[in-house]
Amino acid sequence: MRFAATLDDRTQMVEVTEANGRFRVTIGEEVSEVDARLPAQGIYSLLIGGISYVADVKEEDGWFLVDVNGESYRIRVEEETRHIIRTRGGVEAGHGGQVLTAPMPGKIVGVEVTVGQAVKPGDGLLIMEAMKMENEFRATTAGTVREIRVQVGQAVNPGDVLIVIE
Amino acid sequence: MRFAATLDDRTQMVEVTEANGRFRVTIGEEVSEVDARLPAQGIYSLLIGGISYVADVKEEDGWFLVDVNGESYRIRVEEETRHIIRTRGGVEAGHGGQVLTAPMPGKIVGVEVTVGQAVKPGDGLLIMEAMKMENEFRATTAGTVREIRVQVGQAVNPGDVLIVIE
Amino acid sequence: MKTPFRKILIANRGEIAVRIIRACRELGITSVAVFSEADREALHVLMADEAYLLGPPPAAESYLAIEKIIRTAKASGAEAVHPGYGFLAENAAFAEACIQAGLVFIGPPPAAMRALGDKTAARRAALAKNVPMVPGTTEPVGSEDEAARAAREIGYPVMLKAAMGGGGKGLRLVRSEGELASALRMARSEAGSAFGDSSVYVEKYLEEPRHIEIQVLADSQGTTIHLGERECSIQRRHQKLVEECPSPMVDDAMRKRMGEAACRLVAAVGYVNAGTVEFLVDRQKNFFFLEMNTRLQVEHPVTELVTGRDLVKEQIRIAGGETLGYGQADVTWTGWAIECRIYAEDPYRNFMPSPGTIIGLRTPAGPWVRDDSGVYEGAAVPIFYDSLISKLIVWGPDRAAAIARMARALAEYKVVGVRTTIPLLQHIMAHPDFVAGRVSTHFLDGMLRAERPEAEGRHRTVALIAAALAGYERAGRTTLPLTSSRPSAWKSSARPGWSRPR
Amino acid sequence: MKTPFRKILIANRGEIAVRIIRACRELGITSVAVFSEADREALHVLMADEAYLLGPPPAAESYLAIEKIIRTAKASGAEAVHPGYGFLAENAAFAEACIQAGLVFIGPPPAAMRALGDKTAARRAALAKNVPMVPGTTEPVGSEDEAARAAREIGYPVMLKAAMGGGGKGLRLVRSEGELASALRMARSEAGSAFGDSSVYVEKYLEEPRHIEIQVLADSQGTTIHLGERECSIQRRHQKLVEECPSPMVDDAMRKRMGEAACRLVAAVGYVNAGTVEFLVDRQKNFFFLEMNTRLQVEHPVTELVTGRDLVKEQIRIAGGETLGYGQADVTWTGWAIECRIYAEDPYRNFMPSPGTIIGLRTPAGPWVRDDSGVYEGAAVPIFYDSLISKLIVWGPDRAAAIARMARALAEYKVVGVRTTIPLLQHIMAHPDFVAGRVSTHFLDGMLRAERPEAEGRHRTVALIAAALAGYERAGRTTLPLTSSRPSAWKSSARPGWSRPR
Repeated sequence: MRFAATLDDRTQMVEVTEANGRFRVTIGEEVSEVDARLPAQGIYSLLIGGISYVADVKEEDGWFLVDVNGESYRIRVEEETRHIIRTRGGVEAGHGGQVLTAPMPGKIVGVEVTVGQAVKPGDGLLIMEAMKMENEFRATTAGTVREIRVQVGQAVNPGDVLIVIE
Repeated sequence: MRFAATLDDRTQMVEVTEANGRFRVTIGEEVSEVDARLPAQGIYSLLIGGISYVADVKEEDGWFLVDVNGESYRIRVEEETRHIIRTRGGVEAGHGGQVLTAPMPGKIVGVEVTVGQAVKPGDGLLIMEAMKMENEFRATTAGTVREIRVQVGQAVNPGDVLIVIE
Repeated sequence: MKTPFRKILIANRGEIAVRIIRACRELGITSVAVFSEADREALHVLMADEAYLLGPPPAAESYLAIEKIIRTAKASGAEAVHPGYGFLAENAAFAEACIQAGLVFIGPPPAAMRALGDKTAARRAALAKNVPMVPGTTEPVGSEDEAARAAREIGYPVMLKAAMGGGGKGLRLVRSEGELASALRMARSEAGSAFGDSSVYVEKYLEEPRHIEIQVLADSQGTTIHLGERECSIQRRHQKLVEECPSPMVDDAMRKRMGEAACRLVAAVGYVNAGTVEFLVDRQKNFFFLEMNTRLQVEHPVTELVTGRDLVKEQIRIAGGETLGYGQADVTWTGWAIECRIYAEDPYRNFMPSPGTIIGLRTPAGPWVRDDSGVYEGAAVPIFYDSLISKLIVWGPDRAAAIARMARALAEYKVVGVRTTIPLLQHIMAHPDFVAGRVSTHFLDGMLRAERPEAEGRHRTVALIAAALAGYERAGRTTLPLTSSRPSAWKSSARPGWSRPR
Repeated sequence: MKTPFRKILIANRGEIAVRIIRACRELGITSVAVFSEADREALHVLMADEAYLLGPPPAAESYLAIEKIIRTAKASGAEAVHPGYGFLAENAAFAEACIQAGLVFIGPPPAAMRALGDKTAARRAALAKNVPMVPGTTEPVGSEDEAARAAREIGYPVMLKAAMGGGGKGLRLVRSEGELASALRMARSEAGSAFGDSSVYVEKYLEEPRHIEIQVLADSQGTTIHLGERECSIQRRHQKLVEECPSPMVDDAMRKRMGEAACRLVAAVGYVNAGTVEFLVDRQKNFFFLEMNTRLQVEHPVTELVTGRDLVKEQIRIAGGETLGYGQADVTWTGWAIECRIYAEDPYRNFMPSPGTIIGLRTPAGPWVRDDSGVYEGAAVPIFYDSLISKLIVWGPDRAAAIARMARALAEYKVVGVRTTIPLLQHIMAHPDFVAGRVSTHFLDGMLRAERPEAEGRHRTVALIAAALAGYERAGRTTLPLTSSRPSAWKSSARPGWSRPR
């Protein structure tokens, strides 16, 4: 079975075949023979050439979050045909702006910009209180503030759009 | 909802009703108001009159094994109607004999009786090796050995009938 | 050990409530937990002997609701109240309310709390007892102008500090006058919401200092001793992340001088129970009084492992009127202990809190590893409270052995479902400056600046393999033998109607 | 600490393999696990740096397969082999095979193993060094007649003991001549299958003795010291269940005498590495040499916690040729440690093994609690090996504090899916004779006879309530709010195709 695996903006073809209770995983030119088990949910025990790895795999928003020996990777795995169909339809929307969304539930305690204001990377945009700490969010790109969708005192949920910069 | 709960050969009617996210559990004359949660599978957190109990509940062969503060109970819970229908059909087969079954996988390393032999409680019947230890099984009642279904060297699985005494 | 109380209410949550429940259990004391609606299934509720609801999730309506807590304590028949740290632990009004209700407050007398807990009052007391101090205002500043005047006089950089504060909240570093106004506003706002008092004072900011603190114990018969120092220089946002006992900088003579200064200060105000005197230490080993924490410290376990003294049990004994039963000469320090704080935060996204449900948890164990946790697999990390989920503490015969053990234990620690500080803590244990004991309160900022936040990529191929296998499974290739011959652990016990509805 | 080896193969499984892997990791040594087909998902395989299959589940084809293990060690590039305890740990032929293959055997020299590991040879050595001994045969007995003659001469009751034995296997108590024949057959059969040698000898059986043992350490430069005693009298089927350090019976003078006797014995045969000299002690504090265990002991952690010495690291250092670096005068004992062995056995059904899958596991933690476990939630306890799943060890400043802490920790320990010794251990910690330190090797039998095996019934009503609620859930009343507002921990991560097929 062939997959497209995306890690750090790079997509590679990965093939998984199975024989005698083991797996052969081919990534580009690299072929690994893998003795894989799932001793508990989301925990993969992999023996690869005698080396014992334990990988924690969690799915989040269609990506696999993989932890191996304290390193974390975010990998998207799609069946190859699906990946080809999806990407033929055009690359994902990539533009210069910033859409600031709430990463967790919280309360807006300060807005540091106004609509129409020009910002540069590092400029403070907004202060949100969550878990008893105030967290300042800053601009990651240069641009102009197009929308401010929240006001001071408002409670927000994860994913809520707070500010749009173009 | 009414249940028949059997514990230590005694069956009691137990009623569970639910209101405002809490439970009222009536056992005989005793009424308990219970704030119950299930923080993890098989683990019940019960607040009863302010006392905090954690009960581990596991189902095995139709019985609940309940652990509370280091005490273990084996309880059968049936819907009341089902219990009535079942028990009306006659009490469970209770006779004087002993059917010795294997409690775990193992290997028979010795048989100490022969068919037709009279035994009394405490007499050795059979030796089984399991987990590198030899375990001797003894008669729990007086009677006559009717069947010996295993022989030395044989591997047995849990539940296999080994010896029948009548 | 005899039992000074039959029943104690613990006015706290999380790992410290669990810590106190364990001490109670070992002393044969019935423990009473309190909880907010967000914490019905929290570990401290499951572990306590009794548990009572306080109110809605916000702390002001639950863990800070003095009247509700006292009412619950009285109704439960508790004889004493342990406040833990944070919440009401340094609130003298709460201590007084306990005493007025006939409850023993397990902490210092309210007068001593006021004299040392209020940071400006503490500075006056330190001045009086010749404890060296960092220059600053001894009174809270009123207007923005007053703050600006004070800062100019002291000289930038300065720190703004909540007078009633602790735990890194209500603190702001100000490097120039331009930053003062907004920093003052934020410090006041944080102080107000965290401590119910928005008073702020100004202090000189030392460059690259170490943060070293002295643990003191005083009984009600007038014996005051210290249990040595803790090195707490590894901080993020002025909140401690790694602590050790002893400090790599402190020798016997310095320990003696610092300990004596700390004892002098607390004895002067009639202090009783456990407390911590915090110092900043410059490169020349000069120490300056920073503040006093009139309560149990988060990092108390490192002192416990090196001295063999159970600080929570000592607190309870002292509150019950017992004498310490030993003196300064009986206190010894053996080996080295290190604590790492496991927060539900993303260390590579500016320590953004990461609340959620812990869906997978494997805790480290084995020789000389102690896990003081407030969570379990399946537990929620609510958004309403501090994000500390556990403290990992190790002991070793020397510092190198303790560091190696901590690295080993951190590698065993797995938390799935929320982001934690574990990866950062692993990097700290491997950092040459930390290993060499070259630390200051700026260590962490410097390390984070120098470091690439991404994974190093050593296990890139393995991660891709695991992800590909997960994809293969997800695709429904159920013939795959990613399973042993035994039945799936969780699945075999999951029956319809048994598991929770989605 | 420098690293004596780069890579070590651990020829064992379960908790002790995990213990050694942890020591390797802290020393910066690569650990190589080996496993049988039954153990592919065992904890030691998951935790080691490398892992290699040996063969089918039976120990003879895997953990006792000398050639396979040595071949694996060489192929992996390991420089040394740690045998743990049990399996090949006291097999001199294995030690020799390691040495011949150019591998360092982490244990004593084969000659010293032979001189002390064979119980009859050890008795001769003890005799020569004036170490007091229990009367018995110094050679294995041949025929049944020979055994009967020896037993008559010594006087009943007698013990039959496997010459190569350890761990309680191949042991049988014989109270009269009528019991001798069947006991001899069973002892031989067990000895043969456990140690590959069915030799058995006969020894006088002391009534109500204590089992007290001395830990020795000897380096290759000729330094031999002892780390004091362990009290191991709480036994079932002659297998230890609870151990402590120090012993409530032993004072400084007695410790010195026993320690010196032990050192005398091991020094006489050129012993190097860690070892344990076991004694029986009568009520008058007379001690008799029982046997020598030429390996790491299961209960080594109690000595570690009281002396602060890491015995596994010491073993590795000594095997690497390092000197101990300290002498007898540097060994100190601080406080009290207790170990409880958690076996997958039903203590109320004659310690019947209880293999299976651990579907639920909560391990104790917090202050001075150490869990040395070989399992995890979801792990299998196979039928092929010893049923020890974990060792729980606590430290306290004195015996009373340690007992209270152990009781607290045991109450926190939950194992679902297999029966364990935990309930029995809880009863032991609460037993007045144990609390008073009045123990002998007969303690447990007496306690079990006096005790009702059923639950005490204190929580009968609560158990009925929990069962009724479980029945209510099972009946599909899915409107019930047995769930918090947050999503189910396990369910939320379980997707179709993600979980294992049933």
